Amino acid sequence: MSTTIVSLPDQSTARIPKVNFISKEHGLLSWLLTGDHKRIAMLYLASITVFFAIGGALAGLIRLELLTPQSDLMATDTYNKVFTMHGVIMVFLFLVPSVPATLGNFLIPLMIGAKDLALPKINLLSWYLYVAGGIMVLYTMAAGGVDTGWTFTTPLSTHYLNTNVLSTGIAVFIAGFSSIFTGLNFIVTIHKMRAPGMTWFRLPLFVWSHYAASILMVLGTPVLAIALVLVMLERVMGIGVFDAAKGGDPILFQHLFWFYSHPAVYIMILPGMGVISEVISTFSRKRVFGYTAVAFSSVAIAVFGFFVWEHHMFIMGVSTYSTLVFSLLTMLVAVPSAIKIFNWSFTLYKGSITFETPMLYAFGFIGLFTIGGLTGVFLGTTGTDIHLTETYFIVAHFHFVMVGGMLMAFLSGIHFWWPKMTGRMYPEKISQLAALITFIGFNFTFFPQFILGTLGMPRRYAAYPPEFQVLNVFSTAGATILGVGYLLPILYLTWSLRYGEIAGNNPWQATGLEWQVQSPPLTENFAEIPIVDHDAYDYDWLEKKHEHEREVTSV
Amino acid sequence: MGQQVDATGFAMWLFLLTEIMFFGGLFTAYLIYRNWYYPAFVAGSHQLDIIWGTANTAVLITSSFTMAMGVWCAETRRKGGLLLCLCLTLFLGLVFLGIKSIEYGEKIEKHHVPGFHYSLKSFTDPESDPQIYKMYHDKPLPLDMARHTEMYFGLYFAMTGMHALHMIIGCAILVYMVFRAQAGAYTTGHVTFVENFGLYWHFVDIIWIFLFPLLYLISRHG
Amino acid sequence: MDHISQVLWQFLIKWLTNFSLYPPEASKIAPQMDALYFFMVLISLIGLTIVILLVTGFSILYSKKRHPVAVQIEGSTLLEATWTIIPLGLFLIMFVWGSFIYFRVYTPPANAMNIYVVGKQWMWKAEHPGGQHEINALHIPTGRPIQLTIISQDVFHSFSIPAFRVKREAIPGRYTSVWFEATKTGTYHLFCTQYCGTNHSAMIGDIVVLTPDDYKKWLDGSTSGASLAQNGERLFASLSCAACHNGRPDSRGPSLAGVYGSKLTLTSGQSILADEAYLRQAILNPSEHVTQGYSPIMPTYQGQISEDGVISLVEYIKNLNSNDRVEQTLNTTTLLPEGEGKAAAVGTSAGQTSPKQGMVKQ
Amino acid sequence: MAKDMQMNAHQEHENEQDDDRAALEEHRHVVPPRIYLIVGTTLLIFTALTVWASYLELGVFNPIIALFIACVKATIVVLFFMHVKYSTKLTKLTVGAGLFTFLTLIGMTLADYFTRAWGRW
Repeated sequence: MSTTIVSLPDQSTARIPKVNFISKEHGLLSWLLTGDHKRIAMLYLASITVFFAIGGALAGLIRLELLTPQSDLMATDTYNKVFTMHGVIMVFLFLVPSVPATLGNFLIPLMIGAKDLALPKINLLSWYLYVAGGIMVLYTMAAGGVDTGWTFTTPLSTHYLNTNVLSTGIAVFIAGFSSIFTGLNFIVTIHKMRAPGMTWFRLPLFVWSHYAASILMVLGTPVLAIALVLVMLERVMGIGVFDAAKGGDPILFQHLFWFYSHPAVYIMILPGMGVISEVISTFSRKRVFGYTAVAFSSVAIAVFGFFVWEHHMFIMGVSTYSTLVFSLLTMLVAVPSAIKIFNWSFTLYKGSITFETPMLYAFGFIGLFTIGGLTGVFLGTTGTDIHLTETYFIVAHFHFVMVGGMLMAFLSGIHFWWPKMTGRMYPEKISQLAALITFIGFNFTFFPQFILGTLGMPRRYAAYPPEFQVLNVFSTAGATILGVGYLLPILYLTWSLRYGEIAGNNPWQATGLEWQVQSPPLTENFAEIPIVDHDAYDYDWLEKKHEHEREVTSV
Repeated sequence: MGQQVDATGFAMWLFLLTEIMFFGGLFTAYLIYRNWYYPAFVAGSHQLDIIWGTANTAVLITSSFTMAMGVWCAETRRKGGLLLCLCLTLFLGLVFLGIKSIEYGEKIEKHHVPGFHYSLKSFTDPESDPQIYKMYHDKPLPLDMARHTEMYFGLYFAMTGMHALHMIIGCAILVYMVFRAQAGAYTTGHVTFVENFGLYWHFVDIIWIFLFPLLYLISRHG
Repeated sequence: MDHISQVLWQFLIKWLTNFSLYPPEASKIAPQMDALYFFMVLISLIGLTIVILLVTGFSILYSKKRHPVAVQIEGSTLLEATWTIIPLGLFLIMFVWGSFIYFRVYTPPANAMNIYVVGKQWMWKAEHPGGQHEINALHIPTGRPIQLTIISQDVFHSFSIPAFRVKREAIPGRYTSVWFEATKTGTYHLFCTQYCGTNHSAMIGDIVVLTPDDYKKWLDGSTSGASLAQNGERLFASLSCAACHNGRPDSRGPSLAGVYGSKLTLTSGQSILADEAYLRQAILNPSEHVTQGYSPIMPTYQGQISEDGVISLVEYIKNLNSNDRVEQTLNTTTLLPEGEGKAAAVGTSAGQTSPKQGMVKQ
Repeated sequence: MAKDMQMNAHQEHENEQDDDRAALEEHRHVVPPRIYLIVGTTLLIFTALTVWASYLELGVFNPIIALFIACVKATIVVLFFMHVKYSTKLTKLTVGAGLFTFLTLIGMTLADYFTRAWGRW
């Protein structure tokens, strides 16, 4: 019995379909003016890769600086600018759009049996807004950077810095609208464009989790926008809303900022959870354990996600009584994540598991996200939060969730749908190696930071007491390994664009509608709108379909 | 179910949700500071001209009415009526902006724009402002409270400014629509655009419906 | 090769000598917080182990080689209920336990010794009641609850002592407080943990915990003359506060003797506890804090007194038990030539220098 | 739900033929101008009412009345001018979700501000 489910067409005769969304039209303009969700997804993929590389390079600089206790590689204000730009780029230009704008954009219409998103022009507009935001960020960097931290804490950002706060604010504002339009488009598409027979409970979980994330994008992002507008007005006019000297309350900014930025972490992680559901089901040949529970836990995370933002402010002098409420609600929002983890684990039970690269990344996700999620409870508990917040513990926690969780999910998804997007396979062996390197490098980088944080090392420090050096050296060493882990996929995926094996329609024998069409798909996705008569992850249905096809061809 | 709301209409509603949340941040700030600095907010509010404010509310409500009529004209394929309604809406929108700019002008004259040589004179010494003193006989505010009127005007400019910005965008789209309507674009059954714009315009009206009592009508009794 | 091994050797030595998993427990609250922390670590480890066992176990048992055909299972309400309710229960335990600790850390006991801390870019200034000032250091005795009343002069800072497991943000324009009782002598780290600009990472210092005897010696050795309250008294006189707040039956302001810790009713009908934060607000924004029965005639001192000045005044008012000395100062200020007392209260520039002079004199 | 599906399928075909689409749009509920006129007049009357009420000395009820009237006006606009009264459940749900999140933002932020003094008297 083979240990793989990969079924590729005969390489000597197989060809990439002549007519597909890539070959349909040629020339730069045909890409820049396209309304095709798949082309826009490719545009997004290219642009977020650029920003991920920039953000990653900045992360490398941070780790290099922290190799020694003194601030010797760069001056403290340079260091401050570097970590600020790292945060701004990674959060607003990479994590928020990563899975939704690339994989979500590419797959949601395919998965629900639609020809495109509901509003193709708005989709293109959101890419242009993203690029505009990105260019503003690049301008900020060229003009000398900004050192507010990605959290724009007032009154530091409003009155005490004369770096490029305005241009960064505008950049984030614009990128925020890009995210709003993506979310809006998804919600409308999922409501209005499902193929006949594609009921809500036949939707793949990937679609459910994107739906939940989209709600957060639409309702949360504008609050960040207004908070930034007020920061800019404060800087330009001095309207006093966040200025203690004029009677304003700087904590109000924290409320408005975290009202978005806490749900934002769910915007980042929910689409990743959707990827994991697809991958685990496919490579264990089994329906996701407790489909409804996983679907509703996404929605529960989205809803509860709006009620917990104050847990970022427990030590900031907010009312002790309101911290009780917010801490309790934080405990509640942790539960749906726990449900998901166990449901994924039990999806493996009595499955028939193979270990291709996407599955390896998914395993990485489960392990790292479990750690990330559990350490989140440390920070949501008011008592331990006092000691652990604002230290490297929190840095480690959100990197476990965002990098260990989200980035693993992103890479898992990219590998999983790469054959669908490009029509070619990535090289399996080297990519498995890359997954392993990433996992090891990641743990080396961020696990020591939990101990550093418990020991009390504050975040955003360019220089630190010498007794923390050993663990920092470990962390920097790990970051080097991690860097290799991220560089490899960029290289071999680019290589595979030309030299990869022809994938055929359904190399993974997966059940989603996207796998039943040619790779890469037609511009209009489906030659004929499918009529859906089976649940998601119905492997019996796939088996019967294959049998039917064999009969037809043999006759 | 009865009605078929098409995708763009639904999208427009979702966009309006983001707008609600956008203004939500401003309303939150307003409520907190009004609660903290009530006397300053009363004194600041007295500086606003209730005639202009009421007139503007009426203008905007009327423009909402003409816009609704415009949608009806489009639905019933009345080209002339649609053109008239759109032009009226545009005109009323511009009247609103005109009145708003007169009000802003007054504030600039009196140095009530935060951050730009803000003057406390009207609040620490209300009798120096006889026109308003005549109406409300405000007691002079202690200096510390008077300073917080700057917060009131900060919020006033942020809230009405954001609202006016939405009006300006609306007027620009109206101009475009007038030209398209003249070419007969919306009276052949394709009313979606007009309808969606109507939703936007009414939403801007709703924001004003709240801004008016919150900013103009704080304790008007003398 | 030789070189590398030496580096590695040093590295190992460093690792072995400095390695610890958590900072020293030097306060009363630290073991309590650590108990919760290790409880949570334990639960996390159990949870993580279960997940790892499930994933690897199933991966081995049901790999395609061993288990070529998957068995389709819909789900199990019982199992799902189990892993909803058990984590929820555990999280709720953590919530309740954590909330107790949180309330303890941020509710100072009544008998705590109060030290004021002012944060500014990029230093910490601590002011002991006796008037001893320290920059980027804090000397405290063991065995005595100590309350820190913290404020920032500019941006957010955060006063963090990992060894005590306490941390509190310094907020511009508002007092916050935290308390602890040190148990072990020694020198511990003080960090600013809220990012506050260019030299954020230089805003560090030492917490020096002394035995009560040593602390007394240190206090005596570093006294700079006037205590905070004495300073406050001087400021009180120079700002002519006593002209109204003198306890006479016909005075225009309420008597301040014994006001600290009492419950006041304001003109707005609101009842409020006169603590440090209230006293500060009443000096800077008096019209919002007028005691019932008085009219809002007090001028604001915002921008005229430095944070240190406010602290001295607050400390003075806190310790004011009778109006006898107020009467005295009242008599002396009336003897003073007209201008001097007033100058501080009126002109901003004059007002800003005058309290500082008061500080220099001590 | 199934009906919804059919409609969507229906709509897909619509895209191809313009006239069909126009015909579909004809089916939408057309609100007669009479109602618009009544609504517009009501709104103007309420505006006058709220201005008049603000001149009365009602203490704590002044802002309550002002906000109540504003809410009534807004509801009327949403229901009639914006056709929500005649719209699908989905639209109603959308409006409800927006309102809910809006109130969450305001309510839970204010919860912090109003309880800061608790336990300190």
